[in-house]
Amino acid sequence: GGGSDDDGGGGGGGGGGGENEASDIGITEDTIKLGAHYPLTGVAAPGYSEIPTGVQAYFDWVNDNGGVNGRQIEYIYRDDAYNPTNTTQVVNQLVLEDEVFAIVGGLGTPTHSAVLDFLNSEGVPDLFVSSGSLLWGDDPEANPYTFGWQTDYTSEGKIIGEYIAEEFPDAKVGLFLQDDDFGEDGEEGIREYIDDQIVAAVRYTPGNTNVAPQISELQAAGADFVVGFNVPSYTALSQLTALQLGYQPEQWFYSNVGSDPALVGSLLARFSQGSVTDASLLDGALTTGYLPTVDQTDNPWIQQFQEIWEASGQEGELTNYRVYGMSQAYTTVQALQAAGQNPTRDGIVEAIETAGADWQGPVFAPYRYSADSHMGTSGMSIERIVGNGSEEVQPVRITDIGDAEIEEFDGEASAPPENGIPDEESAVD
Amino acid sequence: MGPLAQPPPHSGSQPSQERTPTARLEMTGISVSFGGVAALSDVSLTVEPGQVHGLIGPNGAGKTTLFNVACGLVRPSAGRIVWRDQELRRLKPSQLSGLGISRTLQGVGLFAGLTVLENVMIGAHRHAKAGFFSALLALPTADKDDRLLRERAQQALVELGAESYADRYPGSLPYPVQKRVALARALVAEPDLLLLDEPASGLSEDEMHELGELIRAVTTRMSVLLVEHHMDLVMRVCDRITVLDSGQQIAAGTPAEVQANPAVTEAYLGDDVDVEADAAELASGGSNA
Amino acid sequence: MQQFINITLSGLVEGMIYAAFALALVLIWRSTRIVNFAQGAMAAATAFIALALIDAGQSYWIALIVALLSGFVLGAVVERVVIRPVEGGPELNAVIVTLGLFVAIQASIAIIFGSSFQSFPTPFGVRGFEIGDSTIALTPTSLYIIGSVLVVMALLVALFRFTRVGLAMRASAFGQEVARLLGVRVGRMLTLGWALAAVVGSLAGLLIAGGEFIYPAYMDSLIVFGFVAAVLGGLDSPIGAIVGGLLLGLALSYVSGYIERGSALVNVAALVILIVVLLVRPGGLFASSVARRA
Amino acid sequence: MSDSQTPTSAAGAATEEAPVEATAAANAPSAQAAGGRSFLPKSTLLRHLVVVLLAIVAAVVILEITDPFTNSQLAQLSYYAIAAGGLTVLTGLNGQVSLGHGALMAVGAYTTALFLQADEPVPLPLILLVSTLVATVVGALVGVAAARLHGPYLAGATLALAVGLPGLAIYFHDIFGGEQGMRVRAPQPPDAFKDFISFVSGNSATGTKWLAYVGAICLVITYFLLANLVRSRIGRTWRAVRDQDVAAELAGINLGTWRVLAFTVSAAAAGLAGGVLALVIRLAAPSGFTLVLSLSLLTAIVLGGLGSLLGALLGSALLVFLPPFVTDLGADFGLDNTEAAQLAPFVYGVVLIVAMIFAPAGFVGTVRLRWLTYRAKQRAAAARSSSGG
Amino acid sequence: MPEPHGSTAVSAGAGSTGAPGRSLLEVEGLTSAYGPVRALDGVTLSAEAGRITAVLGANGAGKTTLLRTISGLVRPQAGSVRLDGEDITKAPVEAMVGKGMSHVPEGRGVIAELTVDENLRVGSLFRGKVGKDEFDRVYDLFPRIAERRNNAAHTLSGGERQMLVIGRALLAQPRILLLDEPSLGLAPRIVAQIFGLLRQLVDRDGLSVLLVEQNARSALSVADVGVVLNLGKVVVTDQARTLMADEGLRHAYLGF
Ligand SMILES: Nc1ncnc2c1ncn2[C@@H]1O[C@H](COP(=O)(O)OP(=O)(O)OP(=O)(O)O)[C@@H](O)[C@H]1O
Ligand SMILES: Nc1ncnc2c1ncn2[C@@H]1O[C@H](COP(=O)(O)OP(=O)(O)OP(=O)(O)O)[C@@H](O)[C@H]1O
Ligand SMILES: CC(C)C[C@H](N)C(=O)O
Ligand SMILES: [Mg+2]
Ligand SMILES: [Mg+2]
Repeated sequence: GGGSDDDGGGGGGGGGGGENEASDIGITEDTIKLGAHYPLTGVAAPGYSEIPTGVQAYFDWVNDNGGVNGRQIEYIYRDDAYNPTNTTQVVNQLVLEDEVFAIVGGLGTPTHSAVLDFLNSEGVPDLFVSSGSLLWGDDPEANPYTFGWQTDYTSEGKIIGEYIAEEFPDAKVGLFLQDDDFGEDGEEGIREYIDDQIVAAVRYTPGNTNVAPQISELQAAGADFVVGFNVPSYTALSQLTALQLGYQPEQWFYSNVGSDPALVGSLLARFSQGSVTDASLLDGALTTGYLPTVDQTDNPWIQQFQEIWEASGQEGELTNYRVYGMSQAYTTVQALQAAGQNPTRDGIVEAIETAGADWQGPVFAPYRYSADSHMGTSGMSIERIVGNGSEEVQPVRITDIGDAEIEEFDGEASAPPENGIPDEESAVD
Repeated sequence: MGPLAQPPPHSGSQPSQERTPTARLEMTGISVSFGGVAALSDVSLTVEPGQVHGLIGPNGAGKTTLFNVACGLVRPSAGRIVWRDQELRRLKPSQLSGLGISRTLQGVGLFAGLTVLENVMIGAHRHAKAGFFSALLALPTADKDDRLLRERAQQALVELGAESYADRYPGSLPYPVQKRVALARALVAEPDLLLLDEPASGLSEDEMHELGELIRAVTTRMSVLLVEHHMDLVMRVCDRITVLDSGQQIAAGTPAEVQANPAVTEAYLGDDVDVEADAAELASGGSNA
Repeated sequence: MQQFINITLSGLVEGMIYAAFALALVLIWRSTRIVNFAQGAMAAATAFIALALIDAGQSYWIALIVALLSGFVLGAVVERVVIRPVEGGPELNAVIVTLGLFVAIQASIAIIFGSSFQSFPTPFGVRGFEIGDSTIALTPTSLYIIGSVLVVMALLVALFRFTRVGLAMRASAFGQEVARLLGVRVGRMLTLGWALAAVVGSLAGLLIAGGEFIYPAYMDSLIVFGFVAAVLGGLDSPIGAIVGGLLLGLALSYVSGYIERGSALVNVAALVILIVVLLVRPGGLFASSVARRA
Repeated sequence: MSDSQTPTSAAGAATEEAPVEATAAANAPSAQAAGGRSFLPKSTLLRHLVVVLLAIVAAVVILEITDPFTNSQLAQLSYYAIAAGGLTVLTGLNGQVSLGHGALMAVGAYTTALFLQADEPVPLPLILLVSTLVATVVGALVGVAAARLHGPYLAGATLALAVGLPGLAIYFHDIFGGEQGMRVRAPQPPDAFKDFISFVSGNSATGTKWLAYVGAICLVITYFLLANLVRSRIGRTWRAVRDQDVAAELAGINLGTWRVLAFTVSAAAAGLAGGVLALVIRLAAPSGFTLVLSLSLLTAIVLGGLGSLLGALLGSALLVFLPPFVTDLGADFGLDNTEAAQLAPFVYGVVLIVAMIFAPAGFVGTVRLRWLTYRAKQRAAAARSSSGG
Repeated sequence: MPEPHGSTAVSAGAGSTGAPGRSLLEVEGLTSAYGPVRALDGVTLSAEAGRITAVLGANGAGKTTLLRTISGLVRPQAGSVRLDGEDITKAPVEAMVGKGMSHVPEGRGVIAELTVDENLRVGSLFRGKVGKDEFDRVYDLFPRIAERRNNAAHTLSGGERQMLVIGRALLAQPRILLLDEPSLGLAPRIVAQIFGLLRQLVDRDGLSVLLVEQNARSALSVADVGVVLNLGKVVVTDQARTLMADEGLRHAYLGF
């Protein structure tokens, strides 16, 4: 029953239990139009271009099961080639020409920055940005329509820092950082806990493929514990370069973005054809997690997503990028449900602020959504890569930006609902 | 028959045409070498005001190189250039037209993407007054300036009988027409000294004759330094001649003196008997070089 | 000290890869006076072909040979079909055509092979050699790279300096009409030049791919550094390409290693080096004599 | 060219009075033919002002009859076209290839972003003017280095510029925001603008529309100034330097000065374009100024017709309108979004190739060549009939 | 068909092609145009073996176009070109030199970036391996360029370039030589030397020459036959001697 969500936000336009109406731009009696921008071509396309296929698969699934409040989701994603100029253009097109109800999951920090003001000044809900930058959530007053989704990089850094401080108090830590706000935010979080343990912080610029200078600096500084805030291809490069240099720190730790074991593992598998016979270079490396990964084949969410992926009939395997996309789509459906039978743009924002903190789903930790914060999920587990999979070494801990404490998350891991579609009750729980 | 034969119109709109030339070019002890090979060694010549000075010599003797020195395109390793009683040091080609010197290139060197008229207008570059900002804003001064340049250029084309080609592009014009345009471009600057590098190549005898008259005619306004391989033209128009061979000056004097000089005949003019023997010997594969 | 050695060695290896790519550019420049912006995309296409073979169970060497051969064919076809019609036309038109090719080929790769990361094997080890008890940043794979590039350079120098085909290629590049009048089969020479360049480019593509991820745009950054290396050396000189590549590789490695946050300055450094060199020698380090102007 | 002293042009297919094909579009004579029987005013200024007036009317009409998205596309078109206009002067008229104009746009964009950061920013026209000036200074410096370089060496140096200069923004991230860039707060439309729009069309004066107008105004001003230059002695001199540098030098033209001047002028245009870009996309970030941008500008001017401002405008329009068109077309044919997105670059690449093969002089150049050929034919026919068979 | 090559170096390879008088090159009804401009209008002429045929005419008469059409650089709109009976109208430019036809283009067609020596080698590429002595004989003929054999051709003076292209054409050992204004920019002594040499090769080895000259007087003095073009049409064909003597004709078409 759609009526139940009125108390979830009062945004539901024409509201209670009645007819479906074209309650706002992008909403008709039987459709909801959503838009997104991703790098589908160019240097950033590998990996990231898989995310919207996951989103699409999930929406298809929802549509096949009756849609949201009887409305089918029309999902349009456009290519920005990871170039903010293009992002502006395609988002203009989505908003002004396609007339989408909301943008969901727009990817990338510089790219999405370019449309942040536009979306907020036009009053277009800008949901669940695919990036861990603080920009999307920490200032709801400035950007009332924008919501983050994944764990921000500072919180991730804090959780990593605390873990190292407790478990490896004597480690000499080296940081391997992407030279942008991703690396910066992560570094800031880590330093809150282990500033004195850090012996070197080196930075690489994406596109510059020779990281030997950086790795040898870590080596020279005597770092025996390396934490990387880097993208996946630089995980591979850093491993390869360390191998070249005979550099063997006791422990590698890659942030969530850079550690896709399935992906990096495939690289290492190739080496076994050469004279390197190690089963896996990454074996034993630590990483963080806020979502289940495809290697966890007995995770019920992964099983559910697998089923959804296969049902969608798209090419390719289920990958972690697709899991990421499906999870975002899941949250989106939760938000749409919360917005009521006849959602409005303002209504959905209010609904997320009111109900979002209680949503459950594939993400491990609760969202921080409220009127004061639009930050996404708050916590991460720490995992060890074993073979092509991973095992948990520290359960989910949650925190927030600034000097918020880190606490253990005492909630239960949620199980997917029947059908994999959030039941509306969960929204108002 | 050709338009070159027309006497140059001394139109009143160009007052500078009436003055008598006074400028003298003196080159003394010029030496140039390219990677060890001496192209010019210790060459001197003086072009007197209002005179036509011929520069002849076998191919590769260094004539064009000497021109290049006079134009600042090649820097000599030794020697002095004095122009209007002032030594030209560190001469740059672009200063040339400001100094009142114009030069044609061996070949034609026209601007393929400019009409004939525009080509000649470029030659009048130094007479332009309106600057960048009046052009940027299309101020009337720029228009007026351009009109003046255009008139000058048209006049020069008329003088050389090429006015009917004014709005054509040079690429497709017959070679002699192109040469005339190139000459017009050099003359429109109203130089005191004109350097002509093989102006007659590719011309028929009649046209060459007309060219000769034109060269004589311009001496009322300027002096001319002429490189040419057509001896009848050279002998007809030159007041003095310098002969180069392998970068050395081997003779100098009036046309008659030079013509009578056996060294010149030997090195440059040649005579039939010699040549036949030469060719016969070469063709039979013999060698003495 | 060890850090210095490692930074130097890794710069050398990186430089050799630039050099390989620069060699391909030099080859096309020498044979057709065109700068081929599609070089990287063409190389990437052959790398994907090689990968498909490897995935189908073929050995690296078979895949390498097939990739080089397909590079040859690709280069020849490209020249015949799309470059030929613009040859002899305005210089920029050929540049635009190669840009168009670059975009179209890259898109085709994405359409055919997908645009995800795929890892590419290397036939030799990727572990640095050990000297005493320290490891240096030189691996069997780097030796393979250095060796291959030097061999290619030697072959190119020999081709241009000692063979009749080399002379015919240069004549065709510099004076098409004259060469034709002299009986040189200019069309064939141009095609051959492109085909050979595509082979060299393809080799560069496979060398850089070894042990890393490939994806349709993986050669993009190499276009810039390969081109800069070629220009540094003087576009006409194969030896210049090697020297330019090494110089650039080393310099960038030092900048990245010894300047705080130097990695961000790498592109800037490439610009500065190039400008400084060109200001002193506008035709590159190994430029032939300055043209006579009049 | 194999022989610098070749007397006759080897241009194979040149028609009787067409200039070299490469720059066919550029070579509209600067001097009005003597007896020009034109109904347009004789004064260049008046003539160009008439065109400006028509352009303004056209711009208002177009912006008011099109939908908001098209408005935003037109805003995008304006900054491409401004930059392309400057580049076509440099490359088409003066023969210097620049693969680095994206970097000069970045200079303008960052300047605008910096000035708009202030709490009380100075008026927009002033900001854009300063952006133009800063880019002009940088352009002049680059031009000094570039003036000595030719062909691929110039291409290489400017290519390095394209990737190098934005690198500075990453290095000095405290000032320029690093990879993430600087967000730009686009100024709000002034009230006068709102009144104007409601007076003209009754449409609502949105931020998007305001930016489209800002872009259009900048575009018209830029093209007016550039057209003045092109038609003047300055343009003529640039073309002379391009065609035959030695002869130009002997005519008293200092090659270096004129090359630097051309670079500076086109850098000014690029700077203004960058400022407009920053306003329109509301961001100045390195990833907005990749090599792709510089190369796109080059393709735009060649495709449109090298050296022609109209060509630059048309080429820019292709850049703006073709990719979304193809993507939508692909989607209409049932491709999924990813496939449709990959189709756009493919089609774009193919269009470039095909255009160069079949219209080597670009759009405007091809039309002009056709026209000249036609006229020459007429003239030849007339000559034949008058000379009597 | 491959040609026999003469044993002497700087000599035509066509000693065997038969007696003077047989026409080696036949041009019939040749019409060529650049866009709307018709440069050749139904030109018919023949060049006989062992003869020098001079093509004369005012500027723009179409002389250069004639040579370019014969060697295939310009494709005719109508008409045919036959070499020794074989129709070569549509043969590719590259094939001409193999058939025994060498074309020295107007304007010093050196390949500027190659050295003098390389320029010569390119000229002999099609013949396979060519002995060093043949090169030496070209250098003997033109000592000026011998001194510069390892210099890039762009450093040469105008006349030196002309020597280089003529020497290069001779290295191809042609049966018929098409020369476009060979005297352009050459010192009188060299002009005389080259014309003398041509005469020699023609008389002794049966080389045929199609000589285009602006300088009609000197061309007629060396030629056997003269063909006068005007506005793309042949106006007169006659013995050189006769043309020389015809004052009216000289004034009307030859400019002297
Ligand atoms: N830049 C250069 N590098 C090397 N050698 C050069 C250069 N310029 C000229 N030379 C040489 O210097 C000599 C003189 O050349 P120059 O062009 O002055 O001769 P010239 O007298 O004009 O001959 P011509 O009558 O054939 O035009 C020639 O042998 C030429 O090869
Ligand atoms: N590339 C070209 N494009 C257009 N027209 C041309 C071209 N080349 C020659 N023409 C024209 O064709 C006609 C014949 O030219 P051609 O060069 O054959 O004459 P020519 O007898 O060799 O003259 P010259 O004595 O000047 O060398 C002339 O009217 C010329 O303007
Ligand atoms: C997680 C990723 C999709 C985000 C990306 N690395 C960015 O911050 O730009
Ligand atoms: Mg000379
Ligand atoms: Mg001719």
